[in-house]
Amino acid sequence: MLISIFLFIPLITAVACVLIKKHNVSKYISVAGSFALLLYNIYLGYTIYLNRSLTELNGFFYVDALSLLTAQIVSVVGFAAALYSIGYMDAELHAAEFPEKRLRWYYFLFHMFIFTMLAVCVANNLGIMWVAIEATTLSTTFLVGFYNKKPHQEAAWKYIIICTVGITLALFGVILTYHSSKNVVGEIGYALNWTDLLAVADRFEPHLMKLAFLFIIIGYGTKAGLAPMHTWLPDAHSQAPSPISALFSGVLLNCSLYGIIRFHVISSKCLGPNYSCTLLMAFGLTSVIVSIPFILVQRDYKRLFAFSSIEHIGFIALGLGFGGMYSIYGAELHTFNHAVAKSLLFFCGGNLFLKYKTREMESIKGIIRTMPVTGVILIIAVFAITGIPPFNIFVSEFIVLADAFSSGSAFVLIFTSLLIVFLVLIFVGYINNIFKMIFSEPAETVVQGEVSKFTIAAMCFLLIFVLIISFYVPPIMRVILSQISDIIRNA
Amino acid sequence: MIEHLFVLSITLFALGALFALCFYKWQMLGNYLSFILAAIASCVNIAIAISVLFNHTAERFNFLLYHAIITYSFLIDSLSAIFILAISVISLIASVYSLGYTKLYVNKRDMRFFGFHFNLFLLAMILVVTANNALVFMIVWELMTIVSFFLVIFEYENPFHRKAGFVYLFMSYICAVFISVAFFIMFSYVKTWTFDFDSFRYAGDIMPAISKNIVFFLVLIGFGIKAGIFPLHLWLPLAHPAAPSNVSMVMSGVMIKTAIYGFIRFYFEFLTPSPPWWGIIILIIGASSAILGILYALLEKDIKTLLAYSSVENIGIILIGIGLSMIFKSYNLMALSSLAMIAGLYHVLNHAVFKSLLFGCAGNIYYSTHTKNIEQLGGLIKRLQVTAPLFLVAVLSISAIPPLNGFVSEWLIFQSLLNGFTIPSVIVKVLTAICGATVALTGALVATCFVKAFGISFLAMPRSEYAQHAREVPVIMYVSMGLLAGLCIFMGLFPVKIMTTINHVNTELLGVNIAHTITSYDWLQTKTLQTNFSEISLKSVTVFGLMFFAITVGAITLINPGFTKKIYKTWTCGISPEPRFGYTATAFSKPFRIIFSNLYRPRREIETTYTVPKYFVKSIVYIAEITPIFEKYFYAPLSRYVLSISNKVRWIHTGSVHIYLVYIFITLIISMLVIGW
Amino acid sequence: MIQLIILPILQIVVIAGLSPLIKGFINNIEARFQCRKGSSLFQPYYNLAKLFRKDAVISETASWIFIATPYVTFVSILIIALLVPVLSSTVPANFTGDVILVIYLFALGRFFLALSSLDTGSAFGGMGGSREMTISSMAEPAMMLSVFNVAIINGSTNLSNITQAMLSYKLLSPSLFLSLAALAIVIIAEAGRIPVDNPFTHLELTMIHEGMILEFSGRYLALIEWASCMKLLILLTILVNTFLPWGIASGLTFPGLIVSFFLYIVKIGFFAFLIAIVESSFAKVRLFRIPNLLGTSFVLAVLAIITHYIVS
Amino acid sequence: MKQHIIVNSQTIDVLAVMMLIATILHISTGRLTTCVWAYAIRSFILACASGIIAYLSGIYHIFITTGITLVIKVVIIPWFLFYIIKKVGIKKEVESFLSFTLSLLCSCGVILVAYYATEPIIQFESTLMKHCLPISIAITLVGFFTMITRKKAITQILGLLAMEDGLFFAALSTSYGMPLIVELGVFFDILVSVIIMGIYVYRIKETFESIDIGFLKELRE
Repeated sequence: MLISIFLFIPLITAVACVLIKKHNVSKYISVAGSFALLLYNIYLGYTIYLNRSLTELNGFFYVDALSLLTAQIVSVVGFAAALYSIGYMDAELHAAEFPEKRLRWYYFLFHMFIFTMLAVCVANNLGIMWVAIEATTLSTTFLVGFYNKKPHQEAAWKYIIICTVGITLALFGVILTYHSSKNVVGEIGYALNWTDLLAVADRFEPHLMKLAFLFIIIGYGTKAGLAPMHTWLPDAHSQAPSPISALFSGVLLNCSLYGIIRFHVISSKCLGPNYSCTLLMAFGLTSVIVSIPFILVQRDYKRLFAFSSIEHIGFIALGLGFGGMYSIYGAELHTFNHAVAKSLLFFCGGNLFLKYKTREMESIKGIIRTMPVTGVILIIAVFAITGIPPFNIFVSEFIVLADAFSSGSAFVLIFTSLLIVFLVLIFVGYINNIFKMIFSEPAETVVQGEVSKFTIAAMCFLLIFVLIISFYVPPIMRVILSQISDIIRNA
Repeated sequence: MIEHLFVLSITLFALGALFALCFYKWQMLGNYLSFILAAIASCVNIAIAISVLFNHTAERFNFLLYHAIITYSFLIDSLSAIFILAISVISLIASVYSLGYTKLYVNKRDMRFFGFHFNLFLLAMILVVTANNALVFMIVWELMTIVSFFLVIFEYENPFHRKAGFVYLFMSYICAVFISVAFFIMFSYVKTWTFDFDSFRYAGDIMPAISKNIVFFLVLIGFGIKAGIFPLHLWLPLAHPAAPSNVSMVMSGVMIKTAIYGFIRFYFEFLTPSPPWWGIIILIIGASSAILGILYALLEKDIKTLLAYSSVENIGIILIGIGLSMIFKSYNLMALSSLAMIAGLYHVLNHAVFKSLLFGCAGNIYYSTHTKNIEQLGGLIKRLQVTAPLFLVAVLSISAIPPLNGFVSEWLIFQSLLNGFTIPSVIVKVLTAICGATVALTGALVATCFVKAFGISFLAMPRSEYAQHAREVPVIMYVSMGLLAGLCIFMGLFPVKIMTTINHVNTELLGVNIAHTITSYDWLQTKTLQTNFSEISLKSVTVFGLMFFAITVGAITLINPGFTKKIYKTWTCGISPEPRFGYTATAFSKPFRIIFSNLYRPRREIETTYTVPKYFVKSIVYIAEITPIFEKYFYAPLSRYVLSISNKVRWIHTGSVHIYLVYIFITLIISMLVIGW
Repeated sequence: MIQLIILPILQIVVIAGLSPLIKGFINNIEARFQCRKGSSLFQPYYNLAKLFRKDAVISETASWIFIATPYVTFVSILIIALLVPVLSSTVPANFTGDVILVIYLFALGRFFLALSSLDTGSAFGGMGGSREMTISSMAEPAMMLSVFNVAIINGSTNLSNITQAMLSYKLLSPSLFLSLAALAIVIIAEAGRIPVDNPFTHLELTMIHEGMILEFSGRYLALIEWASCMKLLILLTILVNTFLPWGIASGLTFPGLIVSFFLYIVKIGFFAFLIAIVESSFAKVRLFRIPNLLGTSFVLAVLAIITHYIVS
Repeated sequence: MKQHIIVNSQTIDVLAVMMLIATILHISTGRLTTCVWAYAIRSFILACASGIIAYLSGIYHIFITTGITLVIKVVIIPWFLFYIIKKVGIKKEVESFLSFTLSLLCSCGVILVAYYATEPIIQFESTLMKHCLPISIAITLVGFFTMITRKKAITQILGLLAMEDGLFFAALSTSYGMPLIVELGVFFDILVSVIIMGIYVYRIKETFESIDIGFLKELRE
C-alpha cells in the first residue's frame, strides 16, 4: 500500500481542490496536500534506504533509488511550487489577469501534474510509464496556456504538438524494445515490466534495441529538452505561470530523463554501455552548445532560465554518458541540485514579473534596492546555477568533470574540454544579463518592497536545500545516489 | 591547540560576518563589531602563523562534515604559515583602518553587506592558503572571488564599478576553470576520490611529461589571471580602483598573493621535478609583467589605478624570483634556488606591506578630498600632515629606495639573477642578465612613477576645490597606516630575521637550509645580510646616514650660525604663482609617452577655441589617451566575435512550429541513417 | 682597528675635498678649448663657501620635503663615498653594501631632488624633474648591466672585491672593454654633462638638473652643488677603480696610499680631461635623442655580457 | 512463460501496404475532408489487421484492442475532427509549404530511410511479415512529415494520428500488441490529446482568427 498511498495523496488533493469552490480554502488544501506528500516521501525514502527497492501490486509499481530521487525532487519542488502558487496566483488574481473560477482548475491541474509525474516514477511497466509521461503533457497544456492570451496559446500549441510528436516517437521506442525482447520473454509478454526486462536484457535482439533506444532518446529527449528537440521549452517555460515553469524546469525534465535512464540501463545491458552513452553524450553536448548563444544574447529572463535548463539537462546527459561511477553519482546529484536551483530562479523570475509586469530584462533595474530579498536570493541562485563554488551545482559539476577526465578516453576528454569552454561562455552570458538587472540604479517610479510573503517563504524553503547541499550531503542521500550509480551501471 | 585557535578564528570571522548582517538600524555598530572581530581573528591567525613557523610543525585539521565526497581538510605547513602571516597582518590593519574609513558611507548606503563580505573575504583568504583538498580549495577560492566581487561593486550605482566587477568576475571564473582543469588532469593520474592534496604531492612523479606541461600552462593561466600577469591583468586595474580603499588594500596587498601561493604549491610540490623551460617561461612572464605593468602605471592619473598597475609590476618581480628558483631547482642548484625563493617570498611580504600602505593612504586622500584623480590634488602635504610622510615612506619603499624594505627584496632579486651565471646553459645566463636589466629599468620607472604620484598629489599648490579643503582623516586611519609604515622600516632594517623565517619555509619546501649563508655578523651592533655573492647592511647604512646628517648639520650651523630663511613666493617669471603653473601628471610622464609611443599608441586631440579676433585663445581642450593594446586587439575582438556568432545563431529559433518539427525529423532521419551505417 | 676608522674618513675627505676641484678642472679645460682663460681651478670652492655663508629664500609653497632634500642628497652621496674603493682596494665599510646599494643610493638622492622640484609649484622644476627621471630610467638599466658584467666576471657585486679581483687582470678583456664603454656613456648621462645635459645653462628648453634646483639658494644650494660634484667624482672613481685599478693600494700602508693617491689623481684627471673634450666637441642632443644614446650604451652592455658568456 | 507464437500471413503485409498507401493519400490529397476520411480508412485497415492477428495468434485480448480501435479511431476521432472542421469553419483546402510532387518525393525518401534503417533487423526476421516493421516506421515518419509540411493546425493533428497508427501497427504486427493495460492507457492518452488539441484549434481560431499556424510566430528569439 505504500506506493499507492503515495499516488493517492496528490490525486485526492487535486479532487479536493476542484470540488471546493472557495479558492481561499483550496489554496491551503493544495499546500497541505503537497506538504503531506513531502513528509510521506521522506518516509518512503527511509524505507528505500533500508530495503533498496520496493514492489507493489504484483510488480506493477516498483520504486528503487532512482525513482525515489526523482520522486523526492517532485515532492520538494512540488511543495515549494504549491506554496509559491498561493502568493503568485493571489497577486495575479488581484491584478485581474484571469477570472477567479479558473483558479480551481489551476490547483486541480497542478496536482494532477504532480500525480502524473509521481506515476512516471513509480511505474514499473514501461508502457505505463509512457502513458504517464504523455499524461504530464496533457495535464500541463492548459497550465501553459493558463492566461489564455495570444502568446500563451501559441506556447501551449507548440508545447502539445512538439511534445506529443516526441512522445509518440518514444512509444515507438517502447514497442521496439518490446519487440526486441520477444525472443527471450516470449511472444505474449503480458508485462512490459522494467525489472523483468532488465533481468534478461543481455539476450535482446541488439539491432532492434539500437533502433529502440534511438527512438527513446529522441522521443523522451523532446520532453526532457535535449537539443535539437528542445524548441518547445523556452516558449512554454516563459509563458507558463512561474510556479509551473519551476515545476517544468525542475521536475518535468527530470521525469523524462528518468524515462531515458531506464532504457539506458536496459540498452547498456544489451548492447554494452558504449552505444547509449555515446548517444547521451552527443545529445548532451549539443544541448549545451545550443543553449549558449541564447544565454549570451537574451532579452527575456524567463527564456534565459529556460535555455539554462536545456544546458543543465545536457550536462546531466553528458554526465550519464561519461558513464563512470562518480560521473553518474555527480549527474544524479546534479539533477537534484539543478531542480532546486532552477526552481528557485524561476521563483525569483516570478517575483520580478509580479513587480515589474515585464519579462524584458532591459526594463528591470536595481532589483537589489527595490526587492532586496529577491535580489539576494537571485544572486545566490545565479551563482548556484552557473556552478560557482561553494554552491551545490559546483560540487556536482566538479565530480562529473573530474570523473570524465580520469576516464582516460580521448573522446570523453575532448567532450569534457569543450564542455568546460561552454560552461565559461554560459557563465558570461548569465552574469552579463542578470547582474545588469540586479545592480543598477532603480527607476524612480518603482515601489520598494516584496510582493508576497508566500513567495518569499517558498524561495527560502528551496534556498535551504541549495545551501545545505553545497556543504553537506545527508548520508541517506549519499546512499541513494550511490545506489543509483549502481543501478545505472548494472553493478 | 592550534586547531582550536584555527576554529576560533573561523568562528570569529563568521560571527563578525553575521553581526554585520544582523544590525539593521545600527548598521555602523554592526560593522564596527564585525571589524573588531575580524581584527581579533586576525590576531589569532598571526599567533597561529608564528607558532607554526617557529615550531616547524605542520598542522592538519580534518573537519568531518558530510560532504558529497570529501572531508574538509586543512593543512598549515610553513608555506601556508608565511602566507597566513602576510594575510593576517594586512587583515588586522585593514580591519582597524575600516573602523575609520567606513565613516565615509555612514547614512549614505546600506552597509550591512559590507561587513559581511569583508569578514568572509578575510576568512576565505586564510582558508585558501590552508586548504588541503582540491575541492575545498576551489570552494574557498571562489568564495574569496565572490565576496571580493561584491566588495568591488559595493558602489554599484557607478557604471564603471559595475563593469569592473563584471570583468573581475568573468576573469576569475576563467581562472577557476583553469585551475579546476589542472586539478582534474592531475587527479586523472592519482585517482584518489578524496581529492586530497596529499595525493597530488606525488603526482609529478607519475604523470607523463605532456600532461605535466599541460597542467603547467593551465596553472600558469589560472593563477596568472588572479595574480594579474600580463596580458591577463585585465581585471586588476579595473577592480582595485573600484573597490573601497580598505578592500583594495586587502585585494592588492594579499589577495593576489594567494595566486603566488598557488604557483608555489603547484610548481614546487605537485609538479616536481620540472624542466628548466618552465622556470624560463615564468621568468620571462615575470619580467614582462614587471616592465609593462609599470609602463602603464606611469601614465595613470587615477591614483588607485596607478597602484593597481603597480601591483602587476610587483607580481612580475615576485614571479622573477619564483621563476629563478624553479630554474635553479631544475638544474639542481638547491642553495641558489632557495635564495631566489627567499627573494620572491620576501617581495611577497614587502609588497603586501607597502601596497596596503599605499592603498590606505590613497583611501585617506579619497576620504578627505573625494577624488582619486591626482591632477585635481596638490598641496596635500600641508593639509594631510600625517598621511603625507606615511605615503612618502610607502613611495620610497615601493621604489626600492634604501634603507626601506623594498630595497631588500630588490637586492635579493638582483643577487639571485646575478647568480644565474652558475647555470650551465648560455641562453639562461644571458636571459638572467637581461632580466637584471629589466628589473633595473623597472626600478627606475617605479621611482619616476611614484615621484609623480607623490609629487603631483601632495606637493605644489592645490589644483581644485577638493584639495583646497582637504582635512586630515580620523586618527584610527593614520595610526593603522603608521603601523604599516613602521613595518616598512622594520623589514628594511632587520631583514635577517625575516629571511631566516622564509628559510624555514624553504627547508621544508626545497629540502635545503641556507641559514649559514645568511648569517648574522656583528659590528656596530649591526647584522648584515649575506649571501654567497655579496653582503649589505641597511642598518649600518642608516647609522652612517644619521651620523653624516648630524655632522653636516653641525658643520653647516658652525659656518653660518645666524642663518635665516625668507619665505617668499615661487619665482614664476614675474607673474604671481597660480596652481595652473605647476607641473601636471600628464606633463610629468609625457617624455615616456613619447619614448614608448610604440607601446602606448597615444592618441591626442587639441581643440583650441578663439575669441573673436583670432589672436587670443579662449580655451584649449587637450585630450590625450593611450590605447590599451591587449584590450583593444585581443579581448574586444574576441568578445565581439562571440557575440556576433551568437546573434547569427539565434535565428534557429524562428518561432515556427514546423521548423521545430523539422529539427526533430532531421535528427531522427540522420540518426537512423548513421545507426544503419 | 685604525684601518677601520682612518680609511673611511680618508675616503670621504678625498671625495668631498677633491670633487669641486674636478669641476673646476673641467671648467678650466673647457674654457681653454674655447680660447678663454677660464676661471680659477678653485672657483667651485669659492662658490660653495659663498653659498654656505648666505641666507636662503624659500618658496611659500614648499614643504618640509624641500628643506630635507639637500640633506638627503648630500648624506646619501657621503654614504656612497664610504662604499667605493678610492685609495685602497679594501674598503672597511664594504659590509655595508655593494654596487647595487650604490646605484640605489643615487636613486634616493634623485628621488628627493625630483620631489623637491615639484614642491615649489613652478613649471621649470617639474620639467627638470620629469626629464631627470626619464633620463635616469634609461640610464639605470645600462649602468646595471655594465656593472653586472664586471660583477659576474669577478664573482661579486662588492666593489672592493671587484677591485681586488680586477688587479689580477693585466689587460682588459673585450667583454670588460665593452662594459667600460657602456659605463662611460652612462656616467655622462648620470652626471648631467653634455651631450645629455648642459650644466652651464639656465635656459628652460635645455636644462635638466639645473631646472630641478632652480629654487634652491644659500646653504641648500651649496649642499646640492657639492653633492653633484661628488657624484661626478664618485662615478669616475667607480669607473677608474673597477676597470683600471692598477696601482691601487691593497692595504693600509702609508707609501702604498701615497702612490695610490697620485695614480688616482692622474687617472681621474685623465677622465675629467676626456669629459672636457667631449663637452667641447659635441652639442647637447635633443631630449628625445637621449634614449638612442643610452640605448647604445645598453646594447654595448648586453654585448659585453654575451661575449663574456660565449668566450668563457 | 516462453510461448513462441508465429503468425505468418501474407494478408498482414498486404494490409500494411494498404495502410501506407492511405497515409500517402494524406500527402497527395488537397482536401481536408479527404484527409480525415483517409485517416478513418487507415484506422479501419488497422482494426482489420488487428482482428486477423488476434484470430491467427489466438491472443484474444487483441480483440478488445480491435474493438477499441474501431470505436475510437474509426468513429469517435474522425467524427470529432469533422465536428471541429465544421465548428471552426475551416476552408477545405490543404495548404502546404512544399508542392505535392516534392512532398511525394520526400515521403518516398523517408520510406527508403525506414527500410534502410531496419534492414539489419528484418534480415533476421523469420516470418513472412518482413514489411511490417519498415512500413510501420515509414507510416510514422510520413505522418511526421505531414506535420512538418502542412500549415493548418488540424492537418497537424492528422499527421500526429498517422504517426500513432504507425505505432499501433508496429506493436500489433511485431509483438502482437502490448499488454492490455498499456493499450488502454495509450488509447486514453490519444483520445485526450486529440480533444485537447481540438480545443486549442478552436481557441486559436478564436484569438488569431485563423488556424493557419504559420501565424504562430510571436514567440521567437
